[in-house]
Amino acid sequence: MRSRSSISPGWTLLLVTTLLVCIVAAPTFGQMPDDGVITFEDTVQVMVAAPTSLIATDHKYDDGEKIDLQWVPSIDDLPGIGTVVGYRIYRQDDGGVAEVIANLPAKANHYRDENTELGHTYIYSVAALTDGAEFMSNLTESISPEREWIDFSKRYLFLIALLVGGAVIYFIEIARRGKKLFVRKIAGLEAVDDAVGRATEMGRPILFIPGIQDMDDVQTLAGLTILGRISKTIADYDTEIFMPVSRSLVMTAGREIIKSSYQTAGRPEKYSDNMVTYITDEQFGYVAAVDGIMVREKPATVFLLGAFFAESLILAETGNYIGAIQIAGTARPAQLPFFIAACDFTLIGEELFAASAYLSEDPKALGSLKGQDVGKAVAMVIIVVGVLAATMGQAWDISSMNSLVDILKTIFSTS
Amino acid sequence: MDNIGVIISLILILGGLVTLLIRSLQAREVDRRIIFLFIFLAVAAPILFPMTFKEKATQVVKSVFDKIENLPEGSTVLLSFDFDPAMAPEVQPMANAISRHCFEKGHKIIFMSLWATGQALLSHSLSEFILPGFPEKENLVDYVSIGYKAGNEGVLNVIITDIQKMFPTDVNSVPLDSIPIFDNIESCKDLDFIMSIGGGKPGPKEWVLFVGDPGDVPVGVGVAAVVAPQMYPYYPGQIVGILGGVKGAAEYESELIRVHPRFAEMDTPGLRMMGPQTLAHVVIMAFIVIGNVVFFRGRRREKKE
Amino acid sequence: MKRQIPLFITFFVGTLLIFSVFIPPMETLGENFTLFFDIIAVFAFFLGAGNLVRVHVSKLRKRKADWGFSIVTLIGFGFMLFVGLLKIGNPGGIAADVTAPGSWFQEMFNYVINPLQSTMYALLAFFVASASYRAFRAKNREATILLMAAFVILLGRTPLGMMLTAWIPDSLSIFQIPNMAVWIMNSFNLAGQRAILIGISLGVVAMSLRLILGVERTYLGGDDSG
Amino acid sequence: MKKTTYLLMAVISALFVLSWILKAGSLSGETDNYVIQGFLITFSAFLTLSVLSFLYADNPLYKFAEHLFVGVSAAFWMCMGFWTTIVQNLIPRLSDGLSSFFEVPPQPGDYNFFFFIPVILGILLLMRLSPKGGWISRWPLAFIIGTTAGLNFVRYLRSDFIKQISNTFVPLLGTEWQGIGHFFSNLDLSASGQLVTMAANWVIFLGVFCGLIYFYFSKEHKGAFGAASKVGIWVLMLTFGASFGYTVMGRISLLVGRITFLFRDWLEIIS
Repeated sequence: MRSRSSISPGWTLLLVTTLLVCIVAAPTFGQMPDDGVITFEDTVQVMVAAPTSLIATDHKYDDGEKIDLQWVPSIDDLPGIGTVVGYRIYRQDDGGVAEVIANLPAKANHYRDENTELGHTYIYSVAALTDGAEFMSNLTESISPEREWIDFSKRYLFLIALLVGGAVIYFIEIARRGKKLFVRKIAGLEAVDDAVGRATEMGRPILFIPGIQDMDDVQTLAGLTILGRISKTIADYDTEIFMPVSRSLVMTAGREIIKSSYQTAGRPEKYSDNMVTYITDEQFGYVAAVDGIMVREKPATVFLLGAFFAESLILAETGNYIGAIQIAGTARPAQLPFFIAACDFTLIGEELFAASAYLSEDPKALGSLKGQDVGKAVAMVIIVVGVLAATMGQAWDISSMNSLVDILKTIFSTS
Repeated sequence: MDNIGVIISLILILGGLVTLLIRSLQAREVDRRIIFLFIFLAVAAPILFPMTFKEKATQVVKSVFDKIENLPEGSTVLLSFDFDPAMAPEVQPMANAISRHCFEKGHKIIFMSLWATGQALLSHSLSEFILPGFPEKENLVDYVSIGYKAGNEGVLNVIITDIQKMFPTDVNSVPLDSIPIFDNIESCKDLDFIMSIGGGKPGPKEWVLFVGDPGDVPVGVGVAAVVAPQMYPYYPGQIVGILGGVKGAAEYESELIRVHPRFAEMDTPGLRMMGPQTLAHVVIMAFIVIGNVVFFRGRRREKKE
Repeated sequence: MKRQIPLFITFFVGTLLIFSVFIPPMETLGENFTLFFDIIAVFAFFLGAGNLVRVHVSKLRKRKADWGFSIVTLIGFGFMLFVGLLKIGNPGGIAADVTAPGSWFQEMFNYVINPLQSTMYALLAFFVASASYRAFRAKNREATILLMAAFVILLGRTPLGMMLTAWIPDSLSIFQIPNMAVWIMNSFNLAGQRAILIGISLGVVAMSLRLILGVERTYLGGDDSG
Repeated sequence: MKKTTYLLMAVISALFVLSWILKAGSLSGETDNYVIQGFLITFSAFLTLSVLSFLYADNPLYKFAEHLFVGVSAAFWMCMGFWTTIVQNLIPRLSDGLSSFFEVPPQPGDYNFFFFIPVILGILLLMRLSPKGGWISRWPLAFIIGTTAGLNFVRYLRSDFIKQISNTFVPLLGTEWQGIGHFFSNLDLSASGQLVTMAANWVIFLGVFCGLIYFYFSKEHKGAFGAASKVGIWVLMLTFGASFGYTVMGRISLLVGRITFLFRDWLEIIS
């Protein structure tokens, strides 16, 4: 990280401007409500006061499909009395007739109309309902929903994405320029080549299971990229590989990957589509078939890399029973214990994603691992600061510490 | 006849385990099919010949029990059935046990549900499980079902100040005004105890956050086992106690039988379902022990050679 | 060229979706693309089904081992497809839900798929036992920790745990096994899960960027394949 | 060898038919189509036992169940994909004629033509089937991978990174700290006591911290760093052991369900 000279000025500029934009453009909230006027009264039954101070505001950071309403409930809407049974919202669309758009329970004081259209103007009113009568509030001023192009409420998410993503890209760039980066060894991955070699020696096949999810799960993609590395070795050694899958798209991708490995190894004639077979999309139907394959074909090595659910242990135990070397990896925390218990090597969570980068020995991919570590360092620093602040705020009631915790929680909030 | 079955299967299982343990002293591995056989026996035998094990209530369960036990007679308790048929096998037993306990102590019960599917379950369990044991209990005097209202947490937000506003009538359209139970009950704050049974959202957690905390009403919860660990942070500050899964129900039932012996004759699904669970857990733990014995004896033998 | 276009597509789509999160008019893009994915996946079914049928027909033709069972697969597949696509026996006709109660499709699910599915699932009860027997051995420090945690939790889930430690007074009640089990679930288990989740999220971020930037491109196959 | 196989098959068929007859007989009072119901329940039981037989060894019964399962379930999901995705989500957006054929309400919209994109990509994917068009099927793959990468980037960052970090801001003195004096005068080791809840917070803080160090790639795990990473792996092992133990109960329940089905619905020996 000494070679600071190699940060491209373009990146720095981009980062700084975005930061500035986000902070400067942070919006201000809060408007004074107008005084409401009671426009309509009814004397048929019980008299109640109408809701007042109705205001309509454009909902911030939307595509122009929402308007927020706020009002002060009728002063007769008290707990236990029950004369006000609810509220009714009326809307005039482009000067048309007022239509009911919602009925709300008593005590309600706000509503979000999520059915507005850009370019239309609306006028709202709200009525307090009693048993048989309505008491209308003031009308709002006419309002048109607005479209915002950037969602500033997500500015912290954007900054964090920029920080973590930027670190990954930065280190990929550093590595591309030829700087050597250190990455420690990962235990399970050392075993991959041995496991392939073992199958070759024994003259038995390798079974590759990419999980049971489709291509829309990153874990499947991680499994497949590892397959890309393994299949090169397999093509070199000319070992038999079999890959049953539970999704048609994964079958397509798997074939593409293995085929190209055989081409790179210079023996495309050895490749066959039969290496990758679709079984069924059904979780346990797939498991039943794979279990059958295991006990009948007796593979020497089994790879379980991808997204696994309850079937993890069924597969791993059967693999163990037939005496195969098993290398597993998943990012589903609930299934990791079973892989740890039944497999020879397990890639835990993040290691699954790091594995393909590690196996490729491509400096750019290795650089991205370095970027991930920046994310971890950030996480650790923030956690330490947050915990210390929370502790001090709690123990000695230091208000600055409590507000620091609040700030951190705002930044690291998901909404 | 039943007892003979229980004894034979217990002898078979425990005797088998001891034999395996002795064999393991010679570092002999156990075939996995033998393990499978034991698991099968451990689960099947208690289903065929129901066997119950003595449960002793843990503090979290006992707190709920003691709360209901120590309320003065005639107190009003609200039970919310916040679950659906899929969750029912796990939480139905506790709903039954708690309702019976309240009746036994002479408390009045208000039944309700935050789940649309809960209302059907509610009337089913009332007629099938709860009322048959208490023929003397009278609708609207000793208990009332106000059913389900849509609105999730919104419902809770309203009933914490006014129950009638959300539930003008009970399930049979009787106005709440005319129901004796509600004479002194206006809002959730007037209740003596609330028990929410469920596992999803809305459910026990919402009861704690929207009613228990702001209204300062004691709330107890019964949840599915997977959810239980998430509820512990609220205990004992914000909730009276937790019943977690089948085990929680079993503990409650055993406490019920211990204090009120007449419950021994009623069905105890929680205790019954714990039979296969307990035996299977014991078998698995026994095999962990056997595995370690095999391992250490084997290692010692290697050293000697 | 053959290689550049797919790389560009990935880059374009990936970047677009990342930025769409921050741009309200593009908010629904992610949802729509998920739907697009589902639609493409249905087209892919043709490839999968074709493959399934081809494999079993060729097994049958060549009289490979177990060819007789391939007939079972083919008949099951054909029959289910027939009753599902034509909604045979569906009380509501073509407009009704394909899984409406009473339809043949639903009956097949109830009496064929469901028992098979839940029995396969139930095999876990056996495998949990055999895995515990083999894996929970005090081979080294890590394995010992694994073993002890599992044992305490197992004990805490049975009446045995309470019976063994009921004599411990309330002031030391954390040492009662059921309490200890709960405490472990809420402390160590929580911490471990969290560390794993944070790691995973960073792994996914880096992996996504590698794919979008084309650093990872094995899925594209070789340059010269036709 | 052959002879015993045939004999076994005959015995199993005989038992099957016997169970069918008995089952149909016991159902005859309750339902009109008791012959079919009797068959269906017997068949479910037969499939259940066939799968369980795999625990002993691979055998023809299991092979039968397995092959039937694969065929039926593959078609099941294909039909579901067709009816729920194509008929309910695609057709209403693209064709009024087809919508009325399938009796689904059309969903008109200004941007519906975008839904031709997946259709085109889907067709490109099928180009694999022609020997020369294989390369073009990489386009839909590239599209899918771009979608997955783009969607998951923000999704994971938000729910796993950001949320897990802010959840970890725990006060190390516990949430009910009332000063040192109060702490020492109420010192005990009860499960709900202050010391125990405090300890849990320490474990969460240090556990997450050391766990992250274990995953750190760009530093050799030596010295103090190595020690922390060692603690990290211990925390992970405790996590794995605990969740393993905790899951057992759910797994046993599944088996209870199956065995209850056999004993109650099929054999009727328990009520």
